[in-house]
Parts: sequence; structure tokens; C-alpha cells
Amino acid sequence: MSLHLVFSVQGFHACQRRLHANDSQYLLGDVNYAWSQAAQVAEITSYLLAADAKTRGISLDISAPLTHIDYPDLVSLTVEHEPVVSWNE
Amino acid sequence: MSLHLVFSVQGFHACQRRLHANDSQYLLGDVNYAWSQAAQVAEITSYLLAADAKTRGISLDISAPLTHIDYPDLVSLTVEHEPVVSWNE
Amino acid sequence: MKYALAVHGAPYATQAAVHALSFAEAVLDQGHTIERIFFFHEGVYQGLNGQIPPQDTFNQNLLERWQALTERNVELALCIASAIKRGVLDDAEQTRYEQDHPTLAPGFELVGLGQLVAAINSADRYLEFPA
Amino acid sequence: MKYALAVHGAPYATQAAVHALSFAEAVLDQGHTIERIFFFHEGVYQGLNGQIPPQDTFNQNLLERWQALTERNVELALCIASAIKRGVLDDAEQTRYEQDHPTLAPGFELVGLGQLVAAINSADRYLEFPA
Amino acid sequence: MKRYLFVISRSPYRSSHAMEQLEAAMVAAVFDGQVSVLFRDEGVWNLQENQSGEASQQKTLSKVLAALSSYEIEDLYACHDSLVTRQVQMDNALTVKTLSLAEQSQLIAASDAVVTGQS
Amino acid sequence: MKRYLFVISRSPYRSSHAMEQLEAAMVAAVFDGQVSVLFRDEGVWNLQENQSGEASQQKTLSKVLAALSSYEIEDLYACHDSLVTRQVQMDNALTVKTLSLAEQSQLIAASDAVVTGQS
Repeated sequence: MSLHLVFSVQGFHACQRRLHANDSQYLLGDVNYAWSQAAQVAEITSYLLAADAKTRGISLDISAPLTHIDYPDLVSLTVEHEPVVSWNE
Repeated sequence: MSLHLVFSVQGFHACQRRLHANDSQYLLGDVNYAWSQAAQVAEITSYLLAADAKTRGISLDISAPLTHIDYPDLVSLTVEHEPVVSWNE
Repeated sequence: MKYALAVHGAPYATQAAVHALSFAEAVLDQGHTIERIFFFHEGVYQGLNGQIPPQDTFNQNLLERWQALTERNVELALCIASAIKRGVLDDAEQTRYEQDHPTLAPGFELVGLGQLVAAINSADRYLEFPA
Repeated sequence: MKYALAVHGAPYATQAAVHALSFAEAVLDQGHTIERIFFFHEGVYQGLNGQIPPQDTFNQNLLERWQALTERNVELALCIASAIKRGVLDDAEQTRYEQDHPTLAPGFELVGLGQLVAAINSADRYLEFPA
Repeated sequence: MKRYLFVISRSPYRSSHAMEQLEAAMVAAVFDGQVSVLFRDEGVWNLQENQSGEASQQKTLSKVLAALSSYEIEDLYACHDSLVTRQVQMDNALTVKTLSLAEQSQLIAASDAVVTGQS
Repeated sequence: MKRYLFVISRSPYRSSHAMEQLEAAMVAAVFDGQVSVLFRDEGVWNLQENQSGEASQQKTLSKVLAALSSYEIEDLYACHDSLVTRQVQMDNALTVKTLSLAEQSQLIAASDAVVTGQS
């Protein structure tokens, strides 16, 4: 199963269209802005870099299939997934 | 009257929405790709950098309100217009 | 007419250098003047010394083309704040911050943002080359 | 596990450095290893010597954080083709091309693209930090 | 003196674009220029409430914006359409006038120099 | 050896992204890797016919692509949807297989390492 690292709003849209069932995605930087307006894919587990969300003043509803995590958790995710794919249009 | 220098596809879209009647626009680089798919604004005179279109293999219908020009012509345009505004999202 | 230009893009990341150089050369060829080209944001990498043009791309030597403009009375000015945080240092900044070597190419200089404003103020036209 | 990382963004233009450094430190803290961090495209500007961190942004010294990784057995490798066309030169390239000064920061080295492939091949995981 | 329009079209923390633009705007104001700042497209995220630059070891952009009035930069504008599309919650410490697309065209046309600072 | 997927998502002549990606792909192939290249989004413009890099003093990307087979890189893929949206006229000297979005998901999942080369 792949882990997708998503770095930009446009990268987010490019990634969403090419997700595989049971993939996971990790949203960094400005993608915090994109999440709240996006249609959510049920089977995809999504994680958000907590520091980047806080920096930007974005408080997202984490009752959605979305978890705030930090770098050590990201390391664990990369252990569990292969390949790790970056998206940054 | 303003002259708009448009450098990117996204910049093109941002610019189109904020054009003033009688403005002119000059399209460089990748905007050659965007022109053919864009709705054209009748009152706006549009120019295209010939070298950039040729590089990319784009042959556009210049019967549309569009003229291929080179750098010396761009200099003349900047003499005739103020301000000159750049768009590059 | 008197022009002020600004360049915001790095070499190879964008076409900013090619567009700005070609435009600047055409401006001068037509008898206009360019007081200053101001390099801002990533544009300061245009003034990094030691850029070796790839031999396969028609020997496109951007640095030499910039430097040739100084012989036509164009000042090549890097925003000092943008430059030093990215590592583009002249002799004075190298000494001040006790760094190993200066990294600014000959023909360029580091100036304050006030020089951007001054150039725009005294020019008839201001143009930016972001990409 | 064994990691190979790549960094593609320049300092200040993107958050590539901050994301990659924080991840790399977390990887090492958890007992994994990083054989090599490969700097490609605009990422080579991370290894430019003489970057002076702005005093107002919490003294965020990116260069020192990169260099600290070398003490934890991480190799900092710049793509030589990407680097020399942009003006990031080690002693050997400075001499070869008869330039004024080397511009590569201590702790970094210039290597061929083969070293990117070799690192990916021998690693369990490959991650890229574009921005 | 000239009428300057500084355009901020990039989000705050990803790159130093917005911060470097504001530095330029402050210098233009110090030089007695008549300075306006327009936030549009992704740039409207600079106006979002509850920013905390410290979480990423950066300056908080909205605080820098709130200090612009001490540089005699009073004319802050934001694209209404960009704000609505993105559902930005504007920081109420900021005094920003929202403009329609047509009003932005007029603002541009009324300027002597437009500084976008994009790379 | 590993299965490499090189993704090209940027247009050719604006930046050196595509060219530098192809250089990396050729090196991976020389090292006996199993190399696939996927063009998607703005990257599909690399496949456009009648390119002429010389007009901008650059290498012609489509010619570099046509030479990839001599590096034993045979698996060139393009996103069908990206091609259609942009009405790209593909250079017929190129042998490129078009993929649906779902097929691209599978291609990614079947790779050991995905190199995007974006900055």
C-alpha cells in the first residue's frame, strides 16, 4: 500500500484522482487549506501535519477521517507503507 | 491603459478575470498552452511571444484577436502602456 | 524612455532570465535606457558566481549576458536581504559575517530595497520578470 | 530500516528544508539509518555556503541543521550536474572551471546521479521533499 | 511620488514571498510613496485568523500586517471572490477592504507601478 | 533491481524539471533498474509534436524522449485524461501508452520507488 505525501493544493487534486483503495495520505504545508473544501474519499486514511495546520490558523474538523500527527508518527507510517509518493504541482 | 505580461497558465486565469476594457495582454512561455482553450475576451488585444510558441510546437489560429510578436514589438507596447503588470501564479 | 526592471526567478527554475535579458537587450537596442535591474526573491541566484553553463544547451551563458549589460550602463542590483539569507555575498558581507569566500559574481552589487523604490520612482516604466 | 531521502526545493522558496530536516531527525531518533540525502534540481541551493539566517526568524539556521546530520552518519550529496550549472562548486570543480572560489558549504559533497540510484537501491524506503 | 500597488498572491508560510513583499511595501511607504496592498487568490490566506508562525519557527504574517499602519500603509485590499471561494476567516485585528474583480481592475489601472514579487 | 517510476508533471521549456528527470531515468536504466516514465498533468506537453527547442536555445525535449529507447527505457506512459483535457497533439515519433487514472494508481502501487523530481 502506498503512502502519499501531499505538499500543495494542486498536488492534492492531482493525487486525489489517482488514489488506490487502502492507500494513506499525509498532508503538509498549504494542503491544510485544501482539505476543508475537498470531497473526502471514504476508504482513504488521511493524516495532517499538526504544526503546519497550527501555523496557518486552520482548525479542521478531525471527526472526519483525518488525524493530526507529528514527524515521529510520519516515520511510523513510512515503515508501514511502500512506495512513498510525493505530490507537489 | 494597462499592459499585462502573462507568464503561466494559472496566471492567465487570474489575469483574465481582472482585465479592464481596452487593456492589452502579452503571453509568454507556457501561456501559449492556455490560449487555445480559453474563452476570448473581444475587447482585449492579445499578443504572443513567437519564439515561445514555436519552441513548444503550438501553432495557434492567429485569425483570432491574437498577434505573434517578438521582443522589439514588446518594447513598443511598453512605451504605449502604463502600468505594466506581471501575472505568474 | 527610462526603464526599471525586476527579476524574481532563479536560473533553470524559470525562464525569467531569458525573457528579461532578451527584453533588456531590445530596450537598449531601441535607444531607451535601463537605470537598474533589481533581483529580488529567488532572482538573486542570477548573481551567484561560478555558474557553469551546460555544454549541450547551445552554450547559453546567462551570467555573461547579464554582465554584458553593465557595459551598456545598466546597474545589476541584488536585494541585499534576499541575497544574504540565500548565501549570495559580496566582499563586505563575507567579511562582516566571517564567511569563507564571497559568492557574488563580478558586475553585480548588493543594495537595499530602497534602491528598488528609487529606480521605479525615476523610471518611466517598471516591468517584472517572475518566470 | 534504511532510508534514502531527496530534497528538491531551495531554502525560503519552499518548506522543503524544514520538512526534510524534521523528518530526518525523527527517523534517526527512532534508531533508523539514513544513508544519503540527495539534493536535486533547486535543492542544490541548500548546500550553498554563506547562507546568513535572518535574525528575526527565530535564528532558523538551516545550514547548521543539515551539517549536524553528518555527525549522525548521513551523507549530504548534491547532484553535480544540477549544482555546477547553478554555481554550487566544490574545490575540484572550481579548479577545473577556473572559477574564483568554491561555493559549496562544508559537510556537503557533489556526486553523480548514479549515487541517487545507488541510495534508492540499497534503501528500504525512498522519500522526496519537493516543497 | 508614485502610486504603488503591491500584490500578494501567495500563501504565507510555504515561501518567503509574502514577507519579502511586505518588506518592499514598507520601504516604498518610507520613501513617501502612496502604497496599496492587494491580497488575491492564494494570497488571501495571509488574512486568516489564529495564525501562529512560531509553530513553524517563522514570523506570524497576520501580526506583521497589523503593524503596517505604523508605516502609514492604510490601504489594504482583498479580493472578495478569493476570500469567499476559500472560506477564509479573516483576522478581525485587520482593517481590510474587500474589492470586486472590477474594482481590482480599476485599482490596477489607477497605479503607476504594480509590484507582484512572484517568482 | 528495483522498479522505478519517474513522474514528469511539468511542462518542458519553462524549467529544467523534465530534462533533469530524464537524465535521472537514464542513469537508473544504466544501473539495470526497471524504469517506467509517466507523463501527467502539465507534463503531457513534453509529448507535443513539432517542438523546436532551438527557438529558445534549449534542447528539444521530444527528441530526447525519442532517444530513450537506446537507454532501454521502453515503458513510456501518459495520462489519457491529461492529454485529452489539453488537446495535446502527440509526436508520432514517440511510442507512448496512455493510461486511465485507475491504471496510474496500479502503476504507482507496483513501483518500489517513485521519483517525481518536483521542486
